[in-house]
Amino acid sequence: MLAFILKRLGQSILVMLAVALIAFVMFRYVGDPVASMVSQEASIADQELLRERLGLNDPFYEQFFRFIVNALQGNFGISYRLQTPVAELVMSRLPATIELALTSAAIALVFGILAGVFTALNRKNPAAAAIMAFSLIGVSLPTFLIGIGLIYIFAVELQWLPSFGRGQVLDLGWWTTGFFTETGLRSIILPAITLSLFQMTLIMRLVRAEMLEVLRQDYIKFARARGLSKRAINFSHALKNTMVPVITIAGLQLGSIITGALITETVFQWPGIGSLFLSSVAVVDVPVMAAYLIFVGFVFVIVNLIVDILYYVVDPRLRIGAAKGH
Amino acid sequence: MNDITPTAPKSRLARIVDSDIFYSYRTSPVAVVSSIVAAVLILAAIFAPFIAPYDPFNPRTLNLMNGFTPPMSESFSGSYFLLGSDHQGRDVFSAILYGSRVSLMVGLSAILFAMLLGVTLGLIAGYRGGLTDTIIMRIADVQLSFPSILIALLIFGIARGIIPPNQRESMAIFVLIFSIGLSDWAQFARTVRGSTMVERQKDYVSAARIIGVKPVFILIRHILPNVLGPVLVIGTIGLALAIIAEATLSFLGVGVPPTQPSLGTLIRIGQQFLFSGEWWILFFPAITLVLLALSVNLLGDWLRDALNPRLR
Amino acid sequence: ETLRWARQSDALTLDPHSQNQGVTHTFNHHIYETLLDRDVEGNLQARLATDWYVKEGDETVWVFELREGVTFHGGEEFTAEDVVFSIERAKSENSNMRQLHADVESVAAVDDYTVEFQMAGPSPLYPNNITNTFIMDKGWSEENDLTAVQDFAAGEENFAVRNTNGTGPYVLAERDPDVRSVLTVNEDWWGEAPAVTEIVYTPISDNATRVAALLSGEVDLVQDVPVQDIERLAGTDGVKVETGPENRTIYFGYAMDDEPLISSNVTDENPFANPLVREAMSLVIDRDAIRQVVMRGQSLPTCVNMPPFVNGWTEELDACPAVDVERATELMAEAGYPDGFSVTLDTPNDRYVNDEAISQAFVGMLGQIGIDVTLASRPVAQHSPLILNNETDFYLLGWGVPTFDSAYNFNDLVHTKDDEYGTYNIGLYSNPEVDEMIESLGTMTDLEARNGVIADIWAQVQEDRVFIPVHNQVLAYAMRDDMTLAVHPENQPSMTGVVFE
Amino acid sequence: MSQPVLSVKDLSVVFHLRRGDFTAVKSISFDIMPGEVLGVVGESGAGKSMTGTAIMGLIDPPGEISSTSITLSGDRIDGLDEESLRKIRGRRIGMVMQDPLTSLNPLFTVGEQLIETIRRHLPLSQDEARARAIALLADAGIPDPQNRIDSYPHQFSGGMRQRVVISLALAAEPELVIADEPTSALDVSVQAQIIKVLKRLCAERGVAVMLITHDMGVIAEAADRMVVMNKGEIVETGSVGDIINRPKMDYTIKLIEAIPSITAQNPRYAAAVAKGHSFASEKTDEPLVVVDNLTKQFDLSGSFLSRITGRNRKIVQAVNGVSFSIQRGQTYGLVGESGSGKSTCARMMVGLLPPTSGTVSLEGTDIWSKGAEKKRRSKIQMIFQDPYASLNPRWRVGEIIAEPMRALGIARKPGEIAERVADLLERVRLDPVSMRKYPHEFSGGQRQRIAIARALSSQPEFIICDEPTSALDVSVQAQVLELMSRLQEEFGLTYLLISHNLAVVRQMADEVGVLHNGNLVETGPVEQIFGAPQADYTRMLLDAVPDISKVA
Ligand SMILES: Nc1ncnc2c1ncn2[C@@H]1O[C@H](COP(=O)(O)OP(=O)(O)OP(=O)(O)O)[C@@H](O)[C@H]1O
Ligand SMILES: Nc1ncnc2c1ncn2[C@@H]1O[C@H](COP(=O)(O)OP(=O)(O)OP(=O)(O)O)[C@@H](O)[C@H]1O
Ligand SMILES: [Mg+2]
Ligand SMILES: [Mg+2]
Repeated sequence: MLAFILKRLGQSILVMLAVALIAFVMFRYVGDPVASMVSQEASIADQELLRERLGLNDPFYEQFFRFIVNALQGNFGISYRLQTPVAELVMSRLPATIELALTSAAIALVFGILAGVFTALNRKNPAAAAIMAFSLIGVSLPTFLIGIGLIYIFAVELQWLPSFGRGQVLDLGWWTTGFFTETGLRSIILPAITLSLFQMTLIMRLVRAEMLEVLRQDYIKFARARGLSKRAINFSHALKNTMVPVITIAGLQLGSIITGALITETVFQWPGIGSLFLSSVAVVDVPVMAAYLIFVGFVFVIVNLIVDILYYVVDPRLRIGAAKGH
Repeated sequence: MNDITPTAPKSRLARIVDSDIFYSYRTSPVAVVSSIVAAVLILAAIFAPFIAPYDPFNPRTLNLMNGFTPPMSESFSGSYFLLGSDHQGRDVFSAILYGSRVSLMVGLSAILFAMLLGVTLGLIAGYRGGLTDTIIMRIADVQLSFPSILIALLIFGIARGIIPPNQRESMAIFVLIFSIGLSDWAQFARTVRGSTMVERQKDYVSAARIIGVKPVFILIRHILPNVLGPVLVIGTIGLALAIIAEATLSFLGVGVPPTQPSLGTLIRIGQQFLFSGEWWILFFPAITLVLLALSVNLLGDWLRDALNPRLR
Repeated sequence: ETLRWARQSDALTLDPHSQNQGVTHTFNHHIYETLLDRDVEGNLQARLATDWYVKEGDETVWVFELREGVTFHGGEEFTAEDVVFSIERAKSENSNMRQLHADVESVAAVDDYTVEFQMAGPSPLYPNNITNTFIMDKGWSEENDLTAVQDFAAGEENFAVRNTNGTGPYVLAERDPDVRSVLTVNEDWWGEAPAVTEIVYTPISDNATRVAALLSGEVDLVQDVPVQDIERLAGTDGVKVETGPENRTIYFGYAMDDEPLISSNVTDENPFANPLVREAMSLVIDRDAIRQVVMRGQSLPTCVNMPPFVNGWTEELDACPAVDVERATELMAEAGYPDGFSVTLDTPNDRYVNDEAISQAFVGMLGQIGIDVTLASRPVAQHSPLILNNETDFYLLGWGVPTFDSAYNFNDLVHTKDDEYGTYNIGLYSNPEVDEMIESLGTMTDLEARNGVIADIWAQVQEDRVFIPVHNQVLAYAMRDDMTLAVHPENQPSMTGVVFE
Repeated sequence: MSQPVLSVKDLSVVFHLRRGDFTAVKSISFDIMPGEVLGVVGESGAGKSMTGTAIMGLIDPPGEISSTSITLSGDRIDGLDEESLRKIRGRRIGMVMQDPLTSLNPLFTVGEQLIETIRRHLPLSQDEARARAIALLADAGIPDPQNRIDSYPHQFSGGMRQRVVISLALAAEPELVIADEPTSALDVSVQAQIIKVLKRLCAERGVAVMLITHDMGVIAEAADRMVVMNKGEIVETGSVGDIINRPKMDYTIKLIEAIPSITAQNPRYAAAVAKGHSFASEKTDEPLVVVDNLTKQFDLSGSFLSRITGRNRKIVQAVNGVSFSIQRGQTYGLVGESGSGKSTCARMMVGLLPPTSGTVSLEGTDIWSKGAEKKRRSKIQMIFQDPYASLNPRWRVGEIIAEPMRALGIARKPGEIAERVADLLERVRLDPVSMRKYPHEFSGGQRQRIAIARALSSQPEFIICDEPTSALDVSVQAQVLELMSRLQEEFGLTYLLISHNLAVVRQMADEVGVLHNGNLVETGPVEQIFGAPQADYTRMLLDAVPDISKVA
């Protein structure tokens, strides 16, 4: 087990290096940072000077090497746009994103699993069919439209919930949280729903499909033959067996919740790293973009690792490695 | 297993009509309705030039003063717009027909491309295992770290370097397909890899190996047909997502030109007029997209259940 | 009273000399002050300077008399040495404001409340350049190691990026970049006590969300209102919209040199180099239709690439010929392109009001004379490098004129492109005579003669059809209907000007 | 006599399928008395499992149960609602489902599943339930139950899992136990032990048992009375002795005849002896296949690292220095309990699994040497343990059979291929029309024949048959064995026959090898092994085989 984790960690480092490398190649195509940093009257000579100072004229590998060396020391440079240290900037935005992502993931998991179980157990029920169809709206409309639709209904027309921002947050020094204030809790509702819709649909469909498969397994029939209660059968025996594929996808989705938060955060002016990233793309703020990508790469790597470990926890068959006859 | 031994061979058509899948199709109203809806939308897109009253992609025929005509009314210059017109004086109905064409072409091609790539890599990873598997799956990790937007920007930037300038705009659509496809392959690869690892243990694979069938043919002819089920299902959800992704990318300047809007681009444009009262510019394209996604996905659901012999 | 103010983006930095960018200046104007600034008509007015004039007997020296009894938020007294320090800082290497002060050779304090600016030569219009150069306290700056403007490349953060000490009407109380900033009124400010005593400033980048926030009553004032929403907002109870002209012109430009175009099917010559083609294009653009449909009436069509605020503007230049597609078609035939040609138009899609839609409308109009345009629409971050590297044949751009003088347009847009001049001369227009006239403008002191030269240059520019101007943008501020805030031509509204009912 | 524990009157199970109704069980009636074991036999698909499932009320749609009455110790249990049924299931009727490998939830420990069931039905505390669970496991013959109770199902061998399933069925002391093929996955020795447990329950606590199986030996050993089913109907019922010794109905007679007996001598040997020849001394030719010192180790060490450093290595010695040879045209039988290395040997001999050491030579060439692939592929074929899994479900039968011809270039023209396929199908007694169908449209026996046809398609000389009849019931098994013998005569084929059914091996093989834990404990002519076994292990194996001839 430990060897496995070590091996995966080694691979993870390679993954992150690859992410950084591709990110660096990519920055050449996102635009020219200098063009958005100088004012309209800066002369060509001035622009050239700035480019030189930022090291943008150095060979690509030198810039990359410098970035890696600095990043290893936790130094991601200074944001071109906001002129503050990137590490600090990212850290101050992280709580917002993480709280949003976790809330969305929780909504997606809880409702996705419940709805999935419900629709699987009542396959012919019209309510289940309605849930299945309705959930698809979540994947067939662009996020920005869903977000704006929710804002229009709940903020403008009904005036129940705030339309933007994070409300009042509690500053704990190293973390800011909106979970303990009323406005904070109200503010997270709409963005969390918007963000979770897609994952919820996916998880629901997955759980339903897996449940249908599992419910027809012999061990479920045998559990019934042993006279176990319906709840024990559906939620303990059947659901646990659907978990392996659900964990894979849910894990991947938790990662994509963070990348998916780009649009949601922008629509709701949620002060997380997603909206920070998008504003940085608009002005080619390379240090912030690089830090963001590294961070997301890191999240994926960690999530994948956790998923692999969870397999072991959930499915005892995997615990002894590959020992299997035919 | 119910032992039914039909005496005479039936014709191909008769066999299809008689098959369990077709039976399950006939008896499922959802499948019938959604396949009709999907067929209508797809046919309308294919035959757009014959159905559409106007050619919204030809800027010469547009009259700006016709802009913002409400549905079912006559415009400034006397044209009749069934679903109204947009901010450029384009007929929304025609724009939807033509736009669906672009969207379906991009969406389908991108998904097919993603499938092709993902399934191939998934098969190889699952069959070979070991180092090959590790490498392919870690590449998938890397890919997943990048929002598709950035992948598209990267590819577009590289393409810009390769493609001669006067062909850039016409190549844009292929770059788009390539970008969306490239950001979607990982999930196919993961799914296929899992199933392949199960299938390759089975004796029918051993039977083929004994007589020396080459691994390529084992993968393509034996394993592939057996792992394709879930792929089709992911593909159907992916179609709607690809169409939406195309809209986002077009906005970032790496997609189709705004003079030839896709369904997604129409939605993005229409969204600007959400508060100002010109609801039809957003509403009709959005409804079209929802219908398309809904019908394709419900078909996918049905197919998943129908392909599973235990659920029949 | 508290004012909740939302706009599209946040100030980039609070360091007054680090960025020359409108949004940043607008925010900083509430904390720091300049020697002079502009009123809502665009006229210069006194701020920290009470009087300014060219020194008698020396055309190369500007004298500024300073306001007395002004103190910084930290309690330090405002004196001439703060001005000297600030101008020198603005001129320093890492400052983004230095271009505006390029002609200043040195600044000297004559006494506590008088400063003299030694210019390189006669600079009659120099005061126009200082309306966004803020004055910092010398002592405070030195204490906090702020003598130099932040150097990005060095990778260190500068104290002034997040801390302030100005003389302005408001004091910074809270700052979370991109999220929320709070300003409270400066009780000791020299001016009249403003009605707004607290400002809560929130950037909201999404257009729809920003409008929704006003409709739901979560903010009081919204800047950067999308034109299509103006009507709806104006018709909503409790909300009103103020509109006014902005000091910015939207125009199309094209490559005018002799090199063949990059994106055209005509590969042996440049169709845009042919004056007949340019004339045809200018005849076919229907500015009124664009105003009415694309801009919802919120623009001022123009035929010269300068807003009415700018010195050199005349009604004649502004007036447009009638649209004449027939004549244009003839011209195209005459020019040798009876079947037209193809070209790509590069347009930004997130920079100016409805930029993409304007370009798209023009594509349709050009189609009528056979010019087959492919529209390439991009975010400005990609559009800018493209056009600055002259990798475009045909483009859309907007140009603001902070100095309110034509010379600003000529220097960057008309003069032949070299290291100093013509940075945004993307079409590579080049006319040595015009260049000479432009260069002479900088040092002319006889304003009348100077205006004559300006008129001559414009005449040549218009004759050569260097640009196809579309319109001047109109700004709109939407707000609660129990308050009033006039639109500022440079989009630099001051909350001290807010009046409540 | 007292009241019957179970009384079934006119039970029918009907499946409403799209092509009309299919009656799986046709109004059958029977009783089981306390302490009685009722054996239910019949060929595959006769409706045996359906009967058991229907009594439990576990038939899922589109299946439907109808009956005049089902009573359990006098209480009607048909037509009860799901909740009332839950109180009876497990508590009053225990059930052992047919497939022990899939009946246990893989994610819960054996103990969790036992305790859950016990506490659901009996008012015991967690600790008491655990104590009872351990006792149950011990009863079922699981060694070291204190420790094994916390294992997961996959950590148990198939036989152990079957015993757990039995413990689960007995957990709440039911009055009636329905045991569906309770010993199918077990080696003969364990099978004997299970039968003992069941019989003891009947005797001590008066439990009634319905024992479903297609192994007549088990019935003979365990049951008091038996019911013979065919096509959903009861054909014959009576005491075990009566039916086995004096079957009345045609179907029953056929069924009994098809049972190979472990005590019956090899027919060819018997014939040879009758003619006065000596059967075992034909070893004159050069053998076709020679297996020499064949060894296979599986390295189960998890990581690359521990493989290199050699620490924590877990090596399984699946096959250990096995040597034997097979004469051309003869059949070599390989027997041994589950997991003894039979299939591993087979896979090494056919070229699927490289041996760790040792050689397999065919006509003197080592099949694992370079350049021998071609020969190996065209001369050796294999019939797999599970015929269904060895046929690609997405391929038509015609394509499946034609593949070896195409791959080995035996025939290329479509017409020729079709002809050959048709010919092969006829040889295995299938209608050539069936080449158009998919594997799932065939019965188990038919699938096995398709697999044989495919093996013959490449015109091999040597065919390895890994448990060719384990999935089949006795009557079909008889057909398949008959077919194999006929083909051997016709083509002069050489077989390696792997089976744990010793009766089958005795009937088919010329020589026999006995594997135990990867070692070949004994090898020799068939009658020598069966008649005078030398190794203790062989003797134990033979003793444990239940046999109908033991029925009085
Ligand atoms: N879900 C189902 N749908 C339709 N027919 C079924 C279904 N389940 C079983 N059958 C049919 O019912 C019949 C009886 O099946 P059953 O399982 O009782 O056979 P069995 O006697 O137990 O056979 P075996 O010895 O192979 O276990 C078979 O013909 C089978 O094909
Ligand atoms: N690929 C493998 N990896 C690890 N161990 C294996 C592998 N294949 C077989 N084994 C082990 O080798 C041993 C022999 O297995 P084999 O399949 O040859 O048994 P068998 O005699 O065919 O049993 P059965 O009658 O159950 O088919 C078993 O302990 C099995 O667990
Ligand atoms: Mg059965
Ligand atoms: Mg085996």
